[in-house]
Amino acid sequence: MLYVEINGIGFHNPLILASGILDESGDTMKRIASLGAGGLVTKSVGIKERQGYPNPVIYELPNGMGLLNAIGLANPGIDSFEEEIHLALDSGVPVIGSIFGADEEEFAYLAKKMEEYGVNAVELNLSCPHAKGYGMEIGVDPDLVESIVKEVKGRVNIPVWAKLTPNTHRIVEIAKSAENADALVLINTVKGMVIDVDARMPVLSNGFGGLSGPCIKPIGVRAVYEVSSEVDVPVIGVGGITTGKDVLEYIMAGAMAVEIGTAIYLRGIDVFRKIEKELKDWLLKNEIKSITELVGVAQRR
Amino acid sequence: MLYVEINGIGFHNPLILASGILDESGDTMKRIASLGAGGLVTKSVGIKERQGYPNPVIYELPNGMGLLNAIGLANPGIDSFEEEIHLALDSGVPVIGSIFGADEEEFAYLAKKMEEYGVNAVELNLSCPHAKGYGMEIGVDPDLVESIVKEVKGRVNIPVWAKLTPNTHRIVEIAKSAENADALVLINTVKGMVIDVDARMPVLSNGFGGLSGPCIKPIGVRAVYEVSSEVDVPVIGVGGITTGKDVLEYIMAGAMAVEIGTAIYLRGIDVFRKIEKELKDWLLKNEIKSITELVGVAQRR
Amino acid sequence: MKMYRVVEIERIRQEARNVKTFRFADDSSPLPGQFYMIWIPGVDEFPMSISYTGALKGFTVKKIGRGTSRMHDLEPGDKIWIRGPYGRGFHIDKRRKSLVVGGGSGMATLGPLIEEIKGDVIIAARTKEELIFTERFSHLNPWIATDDGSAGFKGYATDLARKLVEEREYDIIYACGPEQMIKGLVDLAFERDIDIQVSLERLMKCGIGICDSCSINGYRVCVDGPVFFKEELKNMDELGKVRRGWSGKREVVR
Amino acid sequence: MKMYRVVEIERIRQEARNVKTFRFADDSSPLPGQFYMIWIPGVDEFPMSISYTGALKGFTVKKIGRGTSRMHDLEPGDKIWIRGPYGRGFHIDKRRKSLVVGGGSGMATLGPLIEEIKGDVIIAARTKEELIFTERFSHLNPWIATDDGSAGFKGYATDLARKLVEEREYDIIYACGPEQMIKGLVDLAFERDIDIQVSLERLMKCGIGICDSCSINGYRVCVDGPVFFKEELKNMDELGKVRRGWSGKREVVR
Ligand SMILES: Cc1cc2nc3c(=O)[nH]c(=O)nc-3n(C[C@H](O)[C@H](O)[C@H](O)COP(=O)(O)OP(=O)(O)OC[C@H]3O[C@@H](n4cnc5c(N)ncnc54)[C@H](O)[C@@H]3O)c2cc1C
Ligand SMILES: Cc1cc2nc3c(=O)[nH]c(=O)nc-3n(C[C@H](O)[C@H](O)[C@H](O)COP(=O)(O)OP(=O)(O)OC[C@H]3O[C@@H](n4cnc5c(N)ncnc54)[C@H](O)[C@@H]3O)c2cc1C
Ligand SMILES: Cc1cc2nc3c(=O)[nH]c(=O)nc-3n(C[C@H](O)[C@H](O)[C@H](O)COP(=O)(O)O)c2cc1C
Ligand SMILES: Cc1cc2nc3c(=O)[nH]c(=O)nc-3n(C[C@H](O)[C@H](O)[C@H](O)COP(=O)(O)O)c2cc1C
Ligand code: FES
Ligand code: FES
Repeated sequence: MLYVEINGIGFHNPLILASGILDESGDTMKRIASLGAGGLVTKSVGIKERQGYPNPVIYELPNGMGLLNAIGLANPGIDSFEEEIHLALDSGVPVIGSIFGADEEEFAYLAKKMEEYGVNAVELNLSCPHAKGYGMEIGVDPDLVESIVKEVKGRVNIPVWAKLTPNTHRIVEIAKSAENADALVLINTVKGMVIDVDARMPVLSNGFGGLSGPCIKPIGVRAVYEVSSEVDVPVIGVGGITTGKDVLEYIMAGAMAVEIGTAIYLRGIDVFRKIEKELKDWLLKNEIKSITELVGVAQRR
Repeated sequence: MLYVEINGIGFHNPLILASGILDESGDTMKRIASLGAGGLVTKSVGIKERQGYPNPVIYELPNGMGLLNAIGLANPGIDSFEEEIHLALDSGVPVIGSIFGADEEEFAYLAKKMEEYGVNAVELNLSCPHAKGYGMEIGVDPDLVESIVKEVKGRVNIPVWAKLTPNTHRIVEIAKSAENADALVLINTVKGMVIDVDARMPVLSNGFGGLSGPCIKPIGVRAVYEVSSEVDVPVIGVGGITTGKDVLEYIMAGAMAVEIGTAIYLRGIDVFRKIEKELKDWLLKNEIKSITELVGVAQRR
Repeated sequence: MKMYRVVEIERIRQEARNVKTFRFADDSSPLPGQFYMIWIPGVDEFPMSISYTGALKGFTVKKIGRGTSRMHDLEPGDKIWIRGPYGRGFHIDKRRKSLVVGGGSGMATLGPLIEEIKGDVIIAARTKEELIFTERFSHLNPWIATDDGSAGFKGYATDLARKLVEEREYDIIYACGPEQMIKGLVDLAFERDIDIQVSLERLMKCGIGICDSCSINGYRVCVDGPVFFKEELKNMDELGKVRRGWSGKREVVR
Repeated sequence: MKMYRVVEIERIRQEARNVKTFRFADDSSPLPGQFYMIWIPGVDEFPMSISYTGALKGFTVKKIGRGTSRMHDLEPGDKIWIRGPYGRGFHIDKRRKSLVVGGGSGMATLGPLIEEIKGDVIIAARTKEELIFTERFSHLNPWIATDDGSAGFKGYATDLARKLVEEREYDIIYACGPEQMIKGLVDLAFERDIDIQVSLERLMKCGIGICDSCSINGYRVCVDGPVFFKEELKNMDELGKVRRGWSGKREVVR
């Protein structure tokens, strides 16, 4: 009922762990798979070890709206990541290696390494909103996006997913420039800031951060809806998914699968199991045999 | 303690009613002024009467996160708006006439009319995220923004405020292209969509809508912070302001004053009075004589 | 903060020509005079007073346009989306002797109120076929008025009300119906120094007090009303005169 | 969902060389073993166990680096920003005879626990000047151990604990301190078939279970811990061996 296939990779459910949330350590990823996730995206890894920003790197928004974070692409560097990938692969579910680089060459190198480590696909982080020279700074330039995707596609045989930013007015244009990828992932966090009035300064050490969680769900659903009708590759929805109904919203907007991050904070590490149950219950009640029947049904035709 | 002056216009407090919320009728605006607002921005008015979109035009987000709306720039047309302006001016607080048009000429014509009606300033809506051919579609083109502002400035003698969209990665560039205006207003709503899973379609009749309320506050604070350090004109903050602390966040980020809309829904029509009290209490406790001392203090220098 | 929920129509009853009552289960707790927004996906969303409170709730709907026509096509088992309850309901004091005046579909709004007060009820309509709730409240011996005299008193509800007010003593008038009727009753109440509460109708977009489309003299019918009290009605000079169309433009009240 | 609040330092006490206790009022209700994130704007944010619960709460802080050094410069009347309480505290069963072992600043974490249990307490440190809470718990006649023998038992806390366990009967060991000490006590507990709960420390970025920086064998110290139970410790092969640095890279535990 929940089985989906993307680029020939089978997922026992469409609920994939999003990049950057509990996916630095292979053991943690294994645990999350054992608690119901249908797939795992790793933390975004770069060429060299990176400390990221000093604390505070996270801020809890009120009323369960979500989080503001600026971890700053902290990562141990690709060379130290092989062990984590192997542990994650032990889980039995598909593992997607997320990578970030400054140019075509870095992305291609990292993708190749990930392929060697055995991942099922790579996800290009073209969308982190708070790291200078990476992510979103690259991801709003359609030409650069196109050439990165092309370069990576030419160098690896596994599927290549491109993760895009919502922090632009030309999301459809950028999606089209990335259509050479095997799937598009929408959305990364939304650029934001919280100021502590008593401290008279931004809370995060980096000042700016990325919003995640329920407060960005309507932005993610909108992005998936806008893009999925304009491209021919599968779209994977991310942003604020916390319940089974949220998953359905993204699927009906046009997503083939979803990624989930902040919900772990809101509902616990077994949130994949909970969401899976909510999904199943809804599908049963509505007599739907396969969730794939619902992909894009909310699109106007 | 709360008095501010923008472009020579005095506001007894920096809490201004935002465009589109309870400002279609002069009587309602008068009532809001009597309940504490320091200034009033009218609903955005165009050349001709416009029905806007059919219902549903509004969706209430869960947990007090705010609203998604697509009213669709419904308005009675500039010729029918004189009476409302006169009533609003009766209130004694400054009235800012908001206008939207498709090109330089429409904006200039509307601004001139507003000036004749007696408003204290005009606000150019360059940022509505859900109306074809207006607002945001114009507001993401720096050249067009520049020439609209220039045209309007050449035709009226009252101050001209430009209201910008957050739905772009080049907000600073656009702000600079609008610097010819007397003040910049940030932000309008953020483009979003909500799908009703049981109905299998978007809730709003227009599909897309604009997010407002607490869920966009970090986006607005970020925009004000980014822009105010790069331009020489006053910035007015809007987006999700619900409490006195929210106002302080915007002021510390660099705003000279703020506009408030969705908070009326969350805290009642007397929200201006409530926020004014919260602000005063905080300023007293922190021994601040004038709120203007706090403008931009969270900016890193 | 009231989100949509889907409710299933359990029973439907034809109340009068063009008026049907739809019963459904929902666990909100509306007060008499409050309303909901009903959404029929792909068709329309519109305000509707609660006409039956309790476990099996009801809307009593007159067929007017797109939304209400589609509603009239629904059958038991069909679904509607609702949000609410919204607005300020009637303030009820059971000890006061009341005169309730319902004109046309205005009776829908008054149904739950009538169950809680003591006094007299006038059910009015243009003609016999448009009277509603005469059976529901037959145990109260309601006064009937029709413009054409096809049942009960021949004439306007206001005329009958004036007669009753002159003959009997009332502490308060409760009314809902065409705005000219309401205006007449408000004038009567001031003239005879009787208290009054009326439920108004205006075009509504948001239903939650932010769009200004329902406003009358600065009061929002959706949040400050729909029920208004005598003090507020005193200076409401737009009553029976001015309302706003879908664009927000001032229109004359028919 | 715990937002920052500003609290004012009311009292400060020098507990030992490089260790101070800061007392403040806050109306959260932490359990023994829980922690907070302390933010000193412009400097750092770091985790800190609650060392005094009740109305006048306390943090007992060892000077380690940037954040804790600045904390040591604070004076009464100064402010800190806190969020919490976070994590899983100790599971306390007052009937069980307990042995509490605190090494160095680990005693900070154990303070509120000791007030609720019955049994023996070992306060250990490298040297006399680093012992903390000997006065606070003098009424309990705590056992003292120093590596250099400058006070009490000469040797490691684990050695003293082993001696006590051999001489006396305990139902449970509670421990907090250097990871090698904890590792020793866990081994001892398995060896002697005694129950055990330990509070671990790891580098923490988020404190709310999403960044993975504090994880040990797939358990998040910040949410699944910091207190871990015997079943969980059984297969925790990274204990005393591997942790993660600020980049997320594996490091050897000293
Ligand atoms: C608080 C409130 C409670 C109501 N309760 C009831 C009720 O219990 N039973 C009932 O039958 N009706 C009730 N109404 C009226 C009902 O909302 C309208 O009949 C409905 O909106 C018509 O929708 P439609 O899509 O069928 O018509 P549309 O196709 O939208 O409109 C048809 C025509 O009616 C006009 N119109 C629509 N709504 C209104 C309005 N609110 N005021 C004036 N003119 C309007 C339109 O301008 C148009 O000319 C209530 C209205 C309000 C504001
Ligand atoms: C749940 C928990 C509870 C704690 N309770 C207490 C307490 O009650 N009293 C107390 O004095 N300390 C406690 N600590 C330790 C305390 O958090 C650190 O001493 C503090 O983070 C150091 O911050 P800093 O800015 O001073 O040091 P930094 O300048 O950030 O670091 C100095 C050095 O210490 C290392 N370091 C920092 N934090 C840790 C850590 N958590 N684990 C291992 N190495 C680290 C750094 O890598 C660096 O080498 C606790 C830690 C945790 C995780
Ligand atoms: C703490 C944190 C760290 C993140 N790190 C990354 C990252 O390294 N790479 C990436 O592509 N996305 C990263 N993201 C974005 C998420 O993958 C996801 O796109 C976003 O959080 C929205 O989904 P959510 O609301 O389910 O969390 C991070 C998000 C959070 C909250
Ligand atoms: C129902 C509604 C209608 C709006 N209409 C307009 C409009 O006509 N013109 C405009 O410039 N902004 C309009 N806005 C945007 C607001 O002025 C404001 O920028 C936005 O809502 C963010 O502020 P808030 O969170 O305080 O509501 C509208 C917002 C709402 C919720
Ligand atoms: S319907 Fe929008 S204010 Fe009443
Ligand atoms: S500190 Fe982030 S997961 Fe524990």
